[in-house]
Amino acid sequence: MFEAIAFYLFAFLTIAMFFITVTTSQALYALTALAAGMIFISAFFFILGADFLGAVQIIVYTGAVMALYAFGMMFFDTTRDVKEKKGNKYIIVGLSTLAAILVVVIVAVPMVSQNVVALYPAIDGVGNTQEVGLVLFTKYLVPFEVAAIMLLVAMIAGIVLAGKKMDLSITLMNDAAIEEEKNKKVLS
Amino acid sequence: MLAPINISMGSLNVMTLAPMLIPIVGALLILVIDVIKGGLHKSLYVGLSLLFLAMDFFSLLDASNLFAQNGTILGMFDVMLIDGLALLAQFVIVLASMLFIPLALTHKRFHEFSYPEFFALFLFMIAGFQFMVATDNLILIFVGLETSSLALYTLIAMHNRDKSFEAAVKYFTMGALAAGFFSFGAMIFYALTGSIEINKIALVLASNGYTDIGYVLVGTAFMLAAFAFKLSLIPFHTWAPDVYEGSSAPMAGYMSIVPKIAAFVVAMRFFEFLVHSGIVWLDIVLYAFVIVTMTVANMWALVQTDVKRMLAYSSISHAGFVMAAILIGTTQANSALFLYWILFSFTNLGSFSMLWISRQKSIPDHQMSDHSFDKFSGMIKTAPVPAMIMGLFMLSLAGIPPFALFWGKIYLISAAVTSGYTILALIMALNSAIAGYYYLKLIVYMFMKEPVMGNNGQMYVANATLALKTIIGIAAVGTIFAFVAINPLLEFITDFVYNSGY
Amino acid sequence: MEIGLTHYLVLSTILFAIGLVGVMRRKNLLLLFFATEILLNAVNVAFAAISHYYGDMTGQMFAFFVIAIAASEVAVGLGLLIVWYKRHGSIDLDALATMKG
Amino acid sequence: METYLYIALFAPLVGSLFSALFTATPKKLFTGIVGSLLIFTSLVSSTILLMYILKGGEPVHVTMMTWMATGDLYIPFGFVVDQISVTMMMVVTLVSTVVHIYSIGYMDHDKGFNRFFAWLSAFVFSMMILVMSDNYAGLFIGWEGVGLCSWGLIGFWYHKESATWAASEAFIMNRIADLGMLIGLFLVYWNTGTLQYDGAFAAFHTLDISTLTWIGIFLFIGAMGKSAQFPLHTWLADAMEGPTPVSALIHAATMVTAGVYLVIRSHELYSLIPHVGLFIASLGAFVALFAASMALVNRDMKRIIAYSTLSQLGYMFVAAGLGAYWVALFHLMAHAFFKAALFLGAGNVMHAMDDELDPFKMGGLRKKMKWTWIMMGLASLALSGIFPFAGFFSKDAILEAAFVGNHTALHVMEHHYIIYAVLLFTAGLTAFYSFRLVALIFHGEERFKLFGFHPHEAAKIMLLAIAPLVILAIIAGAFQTTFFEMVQEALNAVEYHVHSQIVVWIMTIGTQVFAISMIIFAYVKYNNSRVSVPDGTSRLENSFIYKLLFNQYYIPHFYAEYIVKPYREISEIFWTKVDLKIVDATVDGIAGIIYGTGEKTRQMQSGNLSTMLTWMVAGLVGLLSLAVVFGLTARYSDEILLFLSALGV
Amino acid sequence: MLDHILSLLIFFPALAAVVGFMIQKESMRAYGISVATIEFALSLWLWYVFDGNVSGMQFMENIPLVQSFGINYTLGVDGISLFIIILSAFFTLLGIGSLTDTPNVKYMIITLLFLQMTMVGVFAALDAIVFYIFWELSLIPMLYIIGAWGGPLRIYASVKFFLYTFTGSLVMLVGMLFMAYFYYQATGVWSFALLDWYRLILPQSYQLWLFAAFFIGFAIKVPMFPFHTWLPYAHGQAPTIGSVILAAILLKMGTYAFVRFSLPLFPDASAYFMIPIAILAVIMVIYTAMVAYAQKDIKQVIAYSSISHMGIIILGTFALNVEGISGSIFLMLGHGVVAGALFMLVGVIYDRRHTKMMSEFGGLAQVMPRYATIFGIMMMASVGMPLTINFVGEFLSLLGFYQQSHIITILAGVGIIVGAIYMLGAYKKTFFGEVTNEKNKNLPDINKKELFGLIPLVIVAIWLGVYPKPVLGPINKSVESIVQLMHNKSTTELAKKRIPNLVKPKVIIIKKTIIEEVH
Repeated sequence: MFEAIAFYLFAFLTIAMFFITVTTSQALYALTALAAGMIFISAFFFILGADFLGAVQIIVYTGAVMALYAFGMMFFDTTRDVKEKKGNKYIIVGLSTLAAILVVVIVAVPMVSQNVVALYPAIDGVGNTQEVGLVLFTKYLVPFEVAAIMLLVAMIAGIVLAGKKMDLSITLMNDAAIEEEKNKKVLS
Repeated sequence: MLAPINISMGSLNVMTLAPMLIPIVGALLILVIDVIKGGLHKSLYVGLSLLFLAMDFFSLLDASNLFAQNGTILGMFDVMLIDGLALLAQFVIVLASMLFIPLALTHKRFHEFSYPEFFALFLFMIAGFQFMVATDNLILIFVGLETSSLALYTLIAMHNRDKSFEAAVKYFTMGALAAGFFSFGAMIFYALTGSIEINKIALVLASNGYTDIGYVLVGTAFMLAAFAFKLSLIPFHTWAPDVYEGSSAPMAGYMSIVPKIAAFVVAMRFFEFLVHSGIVWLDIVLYAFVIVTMTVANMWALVQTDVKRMLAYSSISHAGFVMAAILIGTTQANSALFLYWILFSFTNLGSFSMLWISRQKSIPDHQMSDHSFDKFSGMIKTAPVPAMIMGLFMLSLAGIPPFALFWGKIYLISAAVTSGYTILALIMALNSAIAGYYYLKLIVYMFMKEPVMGNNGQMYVANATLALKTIIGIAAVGTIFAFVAINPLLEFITDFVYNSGY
Repeated sequence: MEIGLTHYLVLSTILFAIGLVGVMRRKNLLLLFFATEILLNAVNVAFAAISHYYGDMTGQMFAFFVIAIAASEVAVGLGLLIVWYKRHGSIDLDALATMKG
Repeated sequence: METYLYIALFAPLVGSLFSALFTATPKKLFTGIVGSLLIFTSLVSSTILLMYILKGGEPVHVTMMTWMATGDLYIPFGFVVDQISVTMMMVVTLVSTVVHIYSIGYMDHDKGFNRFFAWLSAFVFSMMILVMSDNYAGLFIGWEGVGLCSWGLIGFWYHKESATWAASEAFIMNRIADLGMLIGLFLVYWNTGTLQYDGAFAAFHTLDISTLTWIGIFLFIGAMGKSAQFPLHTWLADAMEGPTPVSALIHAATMVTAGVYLVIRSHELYSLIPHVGLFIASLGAFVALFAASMALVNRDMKRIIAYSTLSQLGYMFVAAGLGAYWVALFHLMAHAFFKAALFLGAGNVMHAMDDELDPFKMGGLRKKMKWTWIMMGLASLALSGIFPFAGFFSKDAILEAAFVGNHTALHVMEHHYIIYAVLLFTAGLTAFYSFRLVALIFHGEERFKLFGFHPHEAAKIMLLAIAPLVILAIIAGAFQTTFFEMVQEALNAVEYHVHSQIVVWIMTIGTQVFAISMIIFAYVKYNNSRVSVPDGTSRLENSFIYKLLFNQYYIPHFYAEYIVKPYREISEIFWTKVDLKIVDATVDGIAGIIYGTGEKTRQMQSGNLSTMLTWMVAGLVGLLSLAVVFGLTARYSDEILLFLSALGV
Repeated sequence: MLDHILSLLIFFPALAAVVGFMIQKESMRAYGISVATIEFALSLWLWYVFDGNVSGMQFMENIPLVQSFGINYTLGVDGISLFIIILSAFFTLLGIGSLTDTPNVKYMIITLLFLQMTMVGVFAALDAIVFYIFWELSLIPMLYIIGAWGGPLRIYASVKFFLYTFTGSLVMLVGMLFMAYFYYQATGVWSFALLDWYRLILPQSYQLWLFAAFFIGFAIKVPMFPFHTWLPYAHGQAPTIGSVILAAILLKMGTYAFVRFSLPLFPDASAYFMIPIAILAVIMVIYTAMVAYAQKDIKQVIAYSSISHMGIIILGTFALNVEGISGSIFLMLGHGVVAGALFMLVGVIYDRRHTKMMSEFGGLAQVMPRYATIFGIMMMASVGMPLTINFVGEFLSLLGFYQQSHIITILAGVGIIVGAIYMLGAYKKTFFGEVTNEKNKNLPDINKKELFGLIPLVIVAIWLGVYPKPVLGPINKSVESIVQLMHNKSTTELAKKRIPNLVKPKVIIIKKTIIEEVH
């Protein structure tokens, strides 16, 4: 019973928050609603016993991602009202409703097949974090490492793109201009 | 409490990681070199990248020897999967990359190549692709895909002009949406089967006889959407022309080959068992994808005014053409896919390289865009050899025998014929005719029109250096003399594909 | 009332649909990125639920990697936005239409 | 004898090629002389062959080489000199020699002197092939060859629009008939397996009547074209645009008789199908009358003679059609002599009158051109069939044949009184128009003075050249018996015996009286001072009949209006409407649709990111909808089937 | 050397073309002539060593190309292809020799040499894919020739030419792939070798579809009505040399392919489609002749006349008997010589006046008598005058088809009438009459360079008209074997009836028995 109440409560809250995120014309509201929605989602994780995931969700999203976005918003000066797409709103709403309904139609039908075997069963009496660690560093070691590389790539990308390196475009400059800049030691 | 886990290194088959690790190491090395001493010339990085790719290539050779002897190799807790498809795809990826990277050594200077990060990201991207094809675990596929995509977005943006940013943003945004599709699709299949490994999914689905067909279809729909984005199938293709136009020519050529072969391999792994499970819906949908993509992309290519954009649409059309192999799903078709793509990579990289060596920094008034058709008018009079090479690539793309792509085409059409897809075969053939028109358009401009006043032909080779010329030479030779290589190539590919069970 | 897997799947779907709405209607690139985050989060809910009901850790792993991917995307996406913003002083995507046809 | 055969055949070719070498150079007298000499050589050889045959020698048959051989088909260049061909060879070479020599004088001042002899000799060569070939294919070579030369010679003065037009008309009309002939050849081949005369003739006896009828009809269509039978006759009159020697040789003596020759040559065929023969005879009789009627009022000297040729060809066909092949051949020969003489005489007149053709503008020329007058008079008498000239013997035989009627092969005796009557009437008309012409030209007032002409007698060489023809026209009748004996065997010839001797006398004398009275009538009407150049005002000229005849029954008009013009218009429509607007437009249309679709739908690529994302979502939704439809169908397939079966599907 | 003479014939010009890039511009013509002469001499030598009494393939070469897919580089000639190969060498030589003041003559000659490679390749290929390769490759040089040296509409014309034929041949390619697949099904081995395919007997329903697929490819090339509209444009815009080669050789590829592929591979379908195709052929003959008559441009007249003549060739081919097929092959040669010569002749006045409108001319016979003579000879050859080359072919073609259908042959025979109409009409407009146009008064007569190209053609046109045996003999041998093969392979009643069995006794005897029965 408690579970049901919690589910519906958080479901309502998440949907509401995300709805605000995509509909509000105030960027700040959107950001705040998104952050709130993320936290509510972590609540589901806790309900579902995925404690580690819940923690990661809060740390990564609200801690890192939202901070980045907030930083970005300051940079972009998005406090003013956001213009929205005119005209074909019906297409958008129609398409998404249709998509939702279609999926729900099928998803709401209970799955018939019951022979799902857990490949990596949760072990009784072991904390979620430990379980995660166990699977993550055996089976998913390679993906984990690749994810690390992915983050490295993202970091380099972020630095390259947002840093000074992109301020002058060698692509657009002719040879003389490049030489000039080179002498100023701006370019490598 | 958890019992300690004992894992023997031998059972891990760490060697399966070697082909991916090599470029990663290379990338890290480049980063380190840059940290130690900045401002080094790009040729150093080109050289290093080439060397690492060569090593990668040799490790692949090694792996393929193993495969030829022992069959499919699993490694790293069965996450890594080195089978024929993985090897073939990696060969294509690495070879195309080796052909691509010397194109950085242009005569004029361009932004991206001036920074070592470019080469590091490039190598990371290759590793990402390699991971993507060398596994049947959806997580690793996803992570590999994102690694390479994120790197690719950056590489595109690093060309550093408005259009390239626009391209990168578009690609990025749509990629994020596609990532959502992918994860949703994976979720459905996970919900259905409790597994995220393709072969296990296939096993479970087969064992319960596809009872939850609705779920399967929804999951397939999402997966299809995700791959259709990557493979630029209509209507998920909209990024392709803009991104090709926005990025530098060699990057566009590269994008038309490498990400797609990776996606094709994954699609092959994912859809093949579904195709064979007799889901009529999938047949219909794939059929529609193939025909619409081929035909409509061709129609759009007809009306382009810029060569690069035309080539972008033509690449879409080629992807649709090759998608037929997934639909047909026989060994012959799958072999044809690889054959086609290998031949396509030579030709397409060649043609994009030809655009690259004629790239100007400032566009004269009469020219509407970077590579508008009129730029090439009368090229035969002012720069005969480049014109002929360009013409050669166009003919090959159009499927004129005996140039490279013709062989891929007939083998693929033959696969359609063999499997009873008569109408498909005809449509594929007729599409080549439509395609003939726009390839011909460039030839018409180059060979049959008068050159623009004051054009001495220097423009067409302004960017050329020995390295670029070599690459173009290799591509041209590969295009012309493809018929010599078809037989060994075909035997090799068929062997690999067949032994991987596809 | 028992909350089953289906409830979570439906919730996930609804959230996903909200994300799709956002993706389609947002003109501001930053807010558009928000919508893509919603998409991924929606999936994560479902993964965690399936993982829970099947007693299988794989779902959580997937969700974990999805979070990682989302984070990386933010980094690259913001990087791109910054470059664009530096040039154009706007992150309205209507400005991103120089190439067409 | 083979040597003589080859000499007779190839001497003209050599002459032609020799002259052809100088076509682009100014006039060289020696081309004419060499050409004439070579033709004369041919004549001599032919004469030797004739003597040989007359002496009862076996026909000379040679096969020079293979022409076409494929499958079962074998066509050699084979030549045969037998009674029939040697007669034709004699006619051809003799008239040719005369015309060649005459032409040296006639074409004296012409720029195209050398070219003329090249064409003329080429014609003789073609004609020789035609008559000497031992198979239908060879005959066809000559057949087309003479057509070609006729084209070249009618259009000899190519700067004249009328001449070139007439040349094309002649060629095309002949082509129409040639198609019939070609089909005839195909029929012969596929039914007999050969095109050789002897083989085919032997096989004809095994064929059924309907096949033979078709063969006979198609071959005769060929003959109709060459011999200008109705309705393909219009070209002959127009062909008079050519130089007069050409008219004499080709359009009077030789080429036009090729059709008759074909029927005679195929007598083994036609004797098997008398009903076709009867048709040929009827057509011949019709043409005889028809052409003669047009000659009555015409005001063009050459055309009058041309119509008379046409008329005489009709006579020949009557004979040939009724199975009197030897008579036809004999008349052919006789006609060649007097008609050529007549034409050459007309040539003299034209020479004298600066190419004036209207006899009404002449008159009284007998003083200036005595010899020409005599010769033309004699030839006209021969043409009119007055005893004892050649025409009497040959024409009389035809009349008798028509009267008696005979088909040797089937031993059927039929009397064709209608044909006889028509021919008899025509004989009278012939006499009238012949002497109308003579009277208008040579007698009466010297009207030419009004038009400022200064006529003079023709050159000696021309007169001398005509002389042999005139002599032959006079005496040829004497050879009737010899001729009959020669061809008797080859043509299954029989003499025609009217049972009652009295009837014979009545017929002969009656005919003579009729002809002579017509001559006198002609003189009465035209040998007086009242004759003047018609100006279209007289009552006669405005009568319906006169107009009808003068306009050649409006047939050329009909052809121009209802065949030539529609053909041109339809061609135009085919090109501008069908080819460009339908066939080509369809092709371009398909390309246009593809291109247009691309042009229209490219707006999908608006470049706007929102739209692009929407497209992706739309794609997904599309896939999902399909999936749902399909999924539901699959899930509830049992129920749906039940439902459908309940509906009775 | 004899073992590889065909490869030599194919690749010698290509090699020479590549070398040609190094040759200096002024020397290029001499170089081109020498190469073409060598090639022509080689082809004549091929004729010399060719054994006319053998009906099968000679000088076969076989190198595996894609073994696992059954593609082999197989070459060979028989009586059918031998002479077309010689003709193509001949025309290349004449074409290069008579090139007048062409701009960029170097590229023109190089292109021509490449074109020659493809032409010889098409006729020598005995493997479907190799055939296809050369077939498609031949489009490219022609595209370039039309597109680069053509008239004002040259780009439209060349692209139309290319795309049209390309589309058709792609359908044909699908047909080939099906054929290979059926062979694979029957034998378990992939093969594209024609001689292997000859042994395959297909059910009629398959044959019909495959025939249709091949037909589209060939019919567009021929070009048959209603696929012909590219041709007038191509000819109208092409430079003289392009038209010459196009008419003389390239069009023959289509008809040759009918004989080489359609007939022996699908005898039942050939018999089945005989009448519809013959009707198309009749339409080609009459309709295009009428269209030709309506033309104002003398080159268009000849272009349409080509279509008309191709109609007769098609008719002969589908007579399905020895006479018809031999005739059609001979007519291919004949039409090649004659149409080639006529296009060259048109080129002569075009060079002088830069117009091809007949209204601009008139009376040329006075100004240019030699030219008028040669034109006249060729015109007469074109209308099928006996003792010229065309007559032999037309006669045999029509003769052959007469066995199959009387009415259609008669209709097709109308071609000799309408052919004469437009030809004489054009000749009259151009050469006869007074010289009305001031510009024509002082036109120089034909010069030596032009005579170099034309005189040999005149000689050939007459020589083969008078004495076709040296050519007709070998053709006949090979055709007989094809007809016999078709008869043996055919399965349906209809085909057995329409395709004669050469071993059986002659027709005449059957006729006799009928007569005897009647009596």
